Amino acid sequence: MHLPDGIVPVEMALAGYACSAGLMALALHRIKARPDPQAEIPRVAMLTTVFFAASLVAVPVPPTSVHLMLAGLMGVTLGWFAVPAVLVGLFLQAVLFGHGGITALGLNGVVFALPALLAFGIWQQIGRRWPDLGAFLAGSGAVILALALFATIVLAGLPAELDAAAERMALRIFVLAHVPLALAEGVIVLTLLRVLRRVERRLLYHG
Amino acid sequence: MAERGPGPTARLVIALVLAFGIASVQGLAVLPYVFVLAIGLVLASGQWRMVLRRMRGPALLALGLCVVLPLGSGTTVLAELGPFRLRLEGLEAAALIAGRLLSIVAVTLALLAALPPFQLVAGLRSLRLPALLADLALLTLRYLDEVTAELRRAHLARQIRGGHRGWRALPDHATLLATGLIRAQARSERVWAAMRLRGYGAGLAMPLARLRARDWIGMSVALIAALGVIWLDRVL
Amino acid sequence: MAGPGSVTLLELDALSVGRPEYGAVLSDMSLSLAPGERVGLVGPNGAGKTTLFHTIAGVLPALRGGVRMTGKPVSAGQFRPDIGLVFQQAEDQLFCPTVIEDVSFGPRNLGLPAAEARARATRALDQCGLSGLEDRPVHHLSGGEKRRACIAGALALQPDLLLLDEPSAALDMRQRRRLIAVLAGMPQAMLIASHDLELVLELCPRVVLIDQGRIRADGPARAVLGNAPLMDAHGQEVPHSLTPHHPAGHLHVRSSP
Amino acid sequence: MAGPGSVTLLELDALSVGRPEYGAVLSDMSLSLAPGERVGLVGPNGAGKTTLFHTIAGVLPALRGGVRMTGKPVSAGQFRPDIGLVFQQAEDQLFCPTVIEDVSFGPRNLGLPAAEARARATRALDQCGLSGLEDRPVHHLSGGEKRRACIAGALALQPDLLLLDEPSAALDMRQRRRLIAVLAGMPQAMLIASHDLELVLELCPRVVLIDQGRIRADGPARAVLGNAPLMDAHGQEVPHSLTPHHPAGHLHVRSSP
Ligand SMILES: Nc1ncnc2c1ncn2[C@@H]1O[C@H](COP(=O)(O)OP(=O)(O)OP(=O)(O)O)[C@@H](O)[C@H]1O
Ligand SMILES: Nc1ncnc2c1ncn2[C@@H]1O[C@H](COP(=O)(O)OP(=O)(O)OP(=O)(O)O)[C@@H](O)[C@H]1O
Ligand SMILES: [Mg+2]
Ligand SMILES: [Mg+2]
Repeated sequence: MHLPDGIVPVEMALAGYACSAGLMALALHRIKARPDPQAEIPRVAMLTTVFFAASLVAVPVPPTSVHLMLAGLMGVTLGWFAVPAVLVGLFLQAVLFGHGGITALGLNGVVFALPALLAFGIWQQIGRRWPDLGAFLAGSGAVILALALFATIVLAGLPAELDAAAERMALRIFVLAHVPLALAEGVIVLTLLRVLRRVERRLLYHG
Repeated sequence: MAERGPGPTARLVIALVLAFGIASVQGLAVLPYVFVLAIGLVLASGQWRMVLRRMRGPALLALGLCVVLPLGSGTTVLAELGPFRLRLEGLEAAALIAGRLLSIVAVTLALLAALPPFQLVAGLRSLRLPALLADLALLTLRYLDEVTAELRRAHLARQIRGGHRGWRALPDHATLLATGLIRAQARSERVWAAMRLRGYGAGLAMPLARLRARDWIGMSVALIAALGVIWLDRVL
Repeated sequence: MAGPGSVTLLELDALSVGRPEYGAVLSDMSLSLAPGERVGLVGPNGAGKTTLFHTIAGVLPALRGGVRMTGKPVSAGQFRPDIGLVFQQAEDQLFCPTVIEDVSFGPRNLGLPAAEARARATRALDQCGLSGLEDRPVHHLSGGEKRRACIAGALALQPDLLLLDEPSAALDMRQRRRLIAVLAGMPQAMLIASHDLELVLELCPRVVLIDQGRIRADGPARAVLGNAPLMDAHGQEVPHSLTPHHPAGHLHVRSSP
Repeated sequence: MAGPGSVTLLELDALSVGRPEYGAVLSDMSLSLAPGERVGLVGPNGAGKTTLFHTIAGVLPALRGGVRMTGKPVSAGQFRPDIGLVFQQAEDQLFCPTVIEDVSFGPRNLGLPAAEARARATRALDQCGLSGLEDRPVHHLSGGEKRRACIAGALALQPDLLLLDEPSAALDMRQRRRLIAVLAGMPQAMLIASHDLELVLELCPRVVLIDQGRIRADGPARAVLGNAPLMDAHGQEVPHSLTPHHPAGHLHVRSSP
């Protein structure tokens, strides 16, 4: 679910870059406040490789198989580091696999980083008291927010003379087609965090 | 590999400038000039086979747009084929979007695909990108293959012992991902020790050579070309 | 081919295997194994030992030729509980959070009731000397314990054939010795790939030497491993316990405490 | 302590080290090393070899006692270019994209100009027999080449002391032999932790045996490694080249082809 090059007008692409840069500056500010930010670089990089590799594996979600987005999981395990991790991941995906493109990088950054931060927030607020609920909401909430952002950007970006009704119809189908993905990611995050809480709590970001 | 033409930093700048120049095209009239520019770059890169191969995905997407948009939107009906109506506005929009998409992808691939990704990241670093981002990208690239292979072997191990198929495999996937994360965490501790022991401070990337004359020439030409495309788009 | 008198468990029949990026990695391998037989598989890095194991276990497809277990062909992608593969990298094989979950994963997938799956897992852990570590998170095991947990995971399926890929890597001597004792006490047929020739010599009466995807020798362990020109031609060394003693060896030792 | 006559390079002084989750992992270790001396460090899994190396290199802090290099204390967290640590896992140590970048990483961080950093790296690669592989991506190296690249990375800092943790793990025989030749030709002092006792025997005139975080023996290699009761008490085995030959050993071989 990457926005490709050339779909949206150039002003939106530039605005996307500005928003991503803003998010990045905020995240870097929060990261600098941590005790030893440099020491966390390898940790963030290694976890990012796992997310990256896992998103390349197709997971069965009947009736088809899909590629996971994992933005929610990145938020829960990386906290504010999810923003640089998402941007690095998107850049590499654009360069290595041609998913997304370089003009759309900023917009894609917003589509993935905001949901990651949302998941982080949900996990911090709800996950403390009801971990399973928090995990499920973080996983599927991130997918839903990403879908919403994606749909909004495409709607706003397509040429105005197009038939609005048909456009909305197409987007509705697109969103409905992704409901199983949202559920699947919720289940994945829930199961995964149960495992981590049981055997390796250090992986859950607190801060 | 980057000995021919501009270095990685300049290539990144050129790609960004041209891509945004093309992205700002609003009319169909300038598209032929854009195509000439893109095809010229692809031929000059000497990598046209690889560029074509990697363009298959975007080409499919463009084809999809060209089928869906003319049928689904617009008011001026051009032709009727049974229940389908081909419409002018949709056709124009599709041609514009597909044209921009394909030319931007062709230009970026022609400029960047032949460079090793590590050099690209080093190039980003010399564009004053925060060191944290560049180091993150370098380490991620460095370990991506190994982690992918590990994950693949773990999937094999699951399969050999009769792991479920279909939706019942979801929890297993989550477990595999969890083990992957745990191993990544342990590994990151060792990598950090290794980095610190050899005096990590100024970043991982080797400093790139300073910009040379051909880098400056390339960037200037790209800027002029991009502005030219925008100007032509206005006047045509 | 297996007559009533000479039962064959595993049979490779002019097997060739390729990897997409390269050409053939294994060519024209023929081999047969009797039930309960232990065979060592030796050869340099990249000879194709791991590839062969993956093909036998049905993970990789054969290009030509085939694999038969007790006369029936093994095809890729099938779940074969009668073949237990122990991976070269123990970490990759232990994908469940705790030891007992990992070892009972196979039996659970056989459709056994939970209690019986657990009983089988407990028995396998006991066989491998891991009783008491059932609920330990997998990543808190030592290297040797991980290796034994992998073997237990394969044993819990009660296979007729065990494929062991570098079982002694990263073990210390005590653990290695314990592993040898454990393996020596098992009734299953085994194929053991290893660079640890002393281990092969202790466990396997028969050795197969492969190099560049072909079988170069197949015979009694001492004859193959002790054949210096043959071993040397394929980048191996005759194990110490089979060499005439070093010039400074034994005599020197006997004089030291 | 080091008088002018008896120069000491490294000195451990009643060193104790703990891990947060466990208690003390090393207790009361005293040891000294002369410049250029090669010492083998043997002991079972979990004895504390890796922990000791990490403490010497200043990655882990000491609980009590201390580490001194040429008389000056080493404290945790400091960058010590005079100590080169080669990790047990080669992959984790090679974190840069290409071989030359990785090997020159240390010199660059010493603040040397780029050309000199590169020259040092080239020299170190040459010493390790890796000339020609400068621009190879690190993940395209074989296991043995990775290990040697790690050593080159440590050598490029021109350390006085090399700490090698399991240098021969996962190597096949040809690569292992090549590694031994490379190490034997180096002038630096070395501490070599290994389960491969034959390698220790070939490289180190002196051996230290540790178990459960304490030094159990320290002396000439043949005396320590050949002492069967001592080795047995600490879960080790006398290496084959030091044992009186097996009952079925040589004679059998000489009769085979
Ligand atoms: N996943 C893979 N994809 C492509 N080629 C592979 C893969 N794994 C191994 N190969 C190639 O197949 C050949 C045989 O490799 P294999 O792993 O079977 O050797 P091996 O005998 O197990 O070596 P080692 O002793 O190092 O474990 C090698 O040339 C290797 O390069
Ligand atoms: N990261 C860690 N956190 C906590 N304890 C650890 C850690 N690493 C090792 N230990 C513990 O410290 C002790 C010594 O381990 P160490 O890794 O130093 O042994 P070793 O002699 O290097 O063993 P091996 O031969 O397996 O490499 C062990 O009991 C181990 O459980
Ligand atoms: Mg192998
Ligand atoms: Mg160790």
